[in-house]
Amino acid sequence: MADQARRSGINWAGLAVLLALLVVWEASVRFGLIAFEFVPAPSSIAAGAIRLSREGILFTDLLHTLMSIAMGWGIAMVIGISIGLLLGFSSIARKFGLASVEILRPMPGIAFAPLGLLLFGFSLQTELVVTVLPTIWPVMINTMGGVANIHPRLTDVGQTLRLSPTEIVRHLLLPAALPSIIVGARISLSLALVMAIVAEIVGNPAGLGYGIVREQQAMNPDLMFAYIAVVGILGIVLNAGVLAVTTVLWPASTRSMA
Amino acid sequence: MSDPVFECRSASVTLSLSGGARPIISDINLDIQQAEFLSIVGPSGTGKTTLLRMLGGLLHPTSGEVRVNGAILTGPPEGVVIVFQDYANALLQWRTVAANVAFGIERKLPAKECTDRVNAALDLVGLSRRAEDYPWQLSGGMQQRVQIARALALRPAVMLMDEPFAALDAMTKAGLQDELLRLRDQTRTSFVFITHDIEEAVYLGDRVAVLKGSPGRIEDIVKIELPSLRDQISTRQMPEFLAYRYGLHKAIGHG
Amino acid sequence: MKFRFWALITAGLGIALSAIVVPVRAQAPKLVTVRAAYIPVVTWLPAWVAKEKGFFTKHGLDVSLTVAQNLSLLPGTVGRQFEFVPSTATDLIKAVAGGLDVVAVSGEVFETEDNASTYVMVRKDSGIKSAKDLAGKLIATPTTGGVIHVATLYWLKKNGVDPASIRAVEVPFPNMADQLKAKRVDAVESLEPFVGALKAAGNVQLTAPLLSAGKEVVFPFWISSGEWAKGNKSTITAWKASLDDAMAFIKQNPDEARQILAQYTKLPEAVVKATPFPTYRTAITAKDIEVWANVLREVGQLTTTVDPQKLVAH
Amino acid sequence: MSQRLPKFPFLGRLLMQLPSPLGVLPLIAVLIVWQILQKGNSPYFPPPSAWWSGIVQSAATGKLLPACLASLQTILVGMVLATAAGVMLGVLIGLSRRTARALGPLLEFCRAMPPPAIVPLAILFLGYDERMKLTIVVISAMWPILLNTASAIQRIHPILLDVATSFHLSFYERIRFVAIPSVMPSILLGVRIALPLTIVLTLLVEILTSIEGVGALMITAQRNFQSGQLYGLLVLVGLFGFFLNTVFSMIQAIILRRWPPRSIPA
Repeated sequence: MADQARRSGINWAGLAVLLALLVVWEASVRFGLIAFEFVPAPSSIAAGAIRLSREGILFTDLLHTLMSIAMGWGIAMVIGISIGLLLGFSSIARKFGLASVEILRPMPGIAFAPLGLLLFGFSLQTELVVTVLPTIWPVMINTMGGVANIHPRLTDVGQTLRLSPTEIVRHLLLPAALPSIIVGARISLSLALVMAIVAEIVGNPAGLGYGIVREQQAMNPDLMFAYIAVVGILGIVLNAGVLAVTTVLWPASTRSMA
Repeated sequence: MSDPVFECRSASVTLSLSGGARPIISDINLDIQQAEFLSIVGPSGTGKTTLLRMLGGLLHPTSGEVRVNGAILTGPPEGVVIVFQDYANALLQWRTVAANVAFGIERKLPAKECTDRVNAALDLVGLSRRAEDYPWQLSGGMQQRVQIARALALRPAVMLMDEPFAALDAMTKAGLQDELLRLRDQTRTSFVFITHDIEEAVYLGDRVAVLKGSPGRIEDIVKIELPSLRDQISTRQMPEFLAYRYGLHKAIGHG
Repeated sequence: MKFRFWALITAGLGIALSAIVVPVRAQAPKLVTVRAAYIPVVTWLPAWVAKEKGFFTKHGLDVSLTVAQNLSLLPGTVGRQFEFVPSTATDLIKAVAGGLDVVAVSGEVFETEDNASTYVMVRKDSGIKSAKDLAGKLIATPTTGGVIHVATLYWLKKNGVDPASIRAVEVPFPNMADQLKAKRVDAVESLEPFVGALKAAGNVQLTAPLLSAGKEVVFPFWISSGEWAKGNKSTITAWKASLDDAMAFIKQNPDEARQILAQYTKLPEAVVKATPFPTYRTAITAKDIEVWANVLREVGQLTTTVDPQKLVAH
Repeated sequence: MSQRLPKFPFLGRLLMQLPSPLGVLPLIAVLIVWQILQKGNSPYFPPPSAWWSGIVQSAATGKLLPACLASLQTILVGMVLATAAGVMLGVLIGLSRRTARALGPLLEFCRAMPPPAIVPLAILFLGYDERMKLTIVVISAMWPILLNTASAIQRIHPILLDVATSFHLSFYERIRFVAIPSVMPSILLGVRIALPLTIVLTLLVEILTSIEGVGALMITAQRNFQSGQLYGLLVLVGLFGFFLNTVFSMIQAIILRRWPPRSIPA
């Protein structure tokens, strides 16, 4: 209610918490409580970030990572939702496919980095292999769960209203499963971000992930942490963005989201 | 007359909704005596549920005051329990019927006494045989009886009921209505019973309060002088019953 | 007679043809395209110098250099994405033992007694003075199966310490100083220019582990696919000649070389200035690799036999 | 509506939870085709028979079992801790919009942290031990549990909260007796998503640091170009994850036998 109004504005409370942590960090470095070469103070990280953005390199790296997140997430969405719907709606698919999916699920995506490297070299494709594989699962499971949780009566409703099977799926079942799919999509998105960064650290020398490695190798911890900070801020922005988009497109489905 | 269990003195509730502050009920004055059955009727949107939530201590009056046994009400009062219309959401679906009935007393009473009270309450509502089932395995009427049993197990002085039978079929409803009256006589509990069904209000009530307008106000309180032993068929055919019914319809504006 | 006649004619035509062709080539040299990967550390400076100073072009090569993060993943990309990639003896031997068709084509850096670049370092106050003191300790290494760690294990073994008694964890070079300082590890295997920083922070060197394998041992070098190496000998020769020129240039113009180093590694100026140049050399023989095959076998990381002759392109 | 109970509701639902063993057929088919097509010993796509010999070889060195046990310990303890942390934070955030707003950006920041970037920091402050492994695993694996819990808490029907208030439940009792049980199906759904994530992250930390575990064996196999062993280990992890998932499904079914059938997540 009153929160609803506040929601659209800037989240001052959240910013205050972040700021307080930064102050504590700054103080611990200043007063020598943390004294490591590779843990710089927030002020020097900020200075580093400004330097990087002046050079324009930060922006180029950010763009690359954004693009690979978008592509990786997009591909994972298509695959994950398709398999999820198939497994959710078809008991035959579940019978003959679920166990295979469950075996593939716990395999670490990063183990496929060498395979990606072999097939695609140090390239965007390798990055996508590493990003897409783990990103598929959350949205797939949530889609399957969303479909399984649809009340059986909904199909009856559709039949009474003389809807065709495709209409029942389109107008009744998919909307009913949508909130669950959206939650899965959100989990997948942050996973796509993490995995894209990981891929850039181990496989594809580009983007924010490589920025972290590059500045680490170049012994510029302030710049390295500047990249890490940008990754974190990207996480906040992406989440807020997804929330805003889903609120506009499907107001009913986001009622419950944090 | 003895002191009232419940007193409302010019109580009003204003809620802040998305459209701004809106008065829901206004200037409510009510007394409820021990073992009295007070029905409250009114068209939808007159703040019946808000009134009940205020009596139950879930909402604070914006102005005026509510007293229970003479003390100003600040939260849910001891000895007052609410039975909600929406039984499916009011029950703890993951607890058995018996565990649901025990919910209000299990933390306050020794296990033995608790079990006795649960069994007694289930007996009263006729659900002893379903004690180990889960609510989602029961019909709507049975679930509502579980909620009533849960309220009874507390041995409350006052039961506040919010259209408890609205979603039930006529047969179940009639059975539960008679059970309530029997319970009142057995336990001397006071009832505040909200309904939009005028016949039900007259059949059950010692008095019927009419809530009307926006914000809702008590328009009239009608004393129902029917034989205390009510009967679903004969009582409902008495000329007095029909007269009350007619009068209340008029008062509400169904003319 | 007839045969002789035709032989003469053929020979004559051949000479005439080459007389026409060769000058044409010299006039408009067509550059051979070569793709190579590198890691942004001082080791690969000659390639950058060769690129920046035009030595590759001079020798008829059009080289594209691509940065990579991880040396150990590189052998798999040979022949697909790259013609030349950096590698080490341990990686090469293990790759060949694993069935990959890769060979060493050109040397790069040699670890020598008078110019060592790799050290096992410990805290000054750690009380660790010799190999014996390291028994049962936790050591930070860039790669557990890499040449530096294998050399360290070999050094321990030679000094009577069971390599199995050492626990190793992987830490990137730049993070080693802090890990040592925080006492999370007892010793680190570090490399210039990080050794300089470690020394400045008050740590001491225990040994130069690579030298336990010999007085002058091959460190990183260039590899290519074996199949490709057979058919492109001239390209390999041109590659080595370009690097030789670059290595000579580095020796004569260290300041300018350091500028190129800064450009490619983005290291801070002070570090660039303090970075010593390792011993660069393009000549590499089967003997150089064999040393490491023996070391690997000694520390139990190689059980199959490999023919060192097949590990180097001839 | 009433009396529509199957005769053995619990047993039936328990079996429904388990994926049919026939579901491994597609994988087996792929493996057979792979084995037939891959005649030679490819260094990158070795035939499944080489995977088996790789595993046998690894077991023969005596390193496989301790590595499995080390990883298993991290996975199980990590799972428990991630569930505890996810539920606690989820309840906190779900109950109060104010807390959700105050902690939201910080949590989103942490959620975006790639393990390779935080591993060096975690090591610096915690050292090379189980604590560090667990910290990384818990920090990264708790999100599905946290988000599912928070969102389900916010969806608790207001009537149920009225019941709690009207029955004089204390804050702790509200959480213990009303909030957590009513969101239990969602918590378990979150755990089910987090379970393979815990496995992946445990291996990732081991891959990144070479601390003892199956991940360390994987990176060693990869660096030594023993691709057969690498694939063998991957299959081992897959089977292990499948087993863990099946066990969890059964536990889930046992817990959820009290909840209305439709609230059981897939």
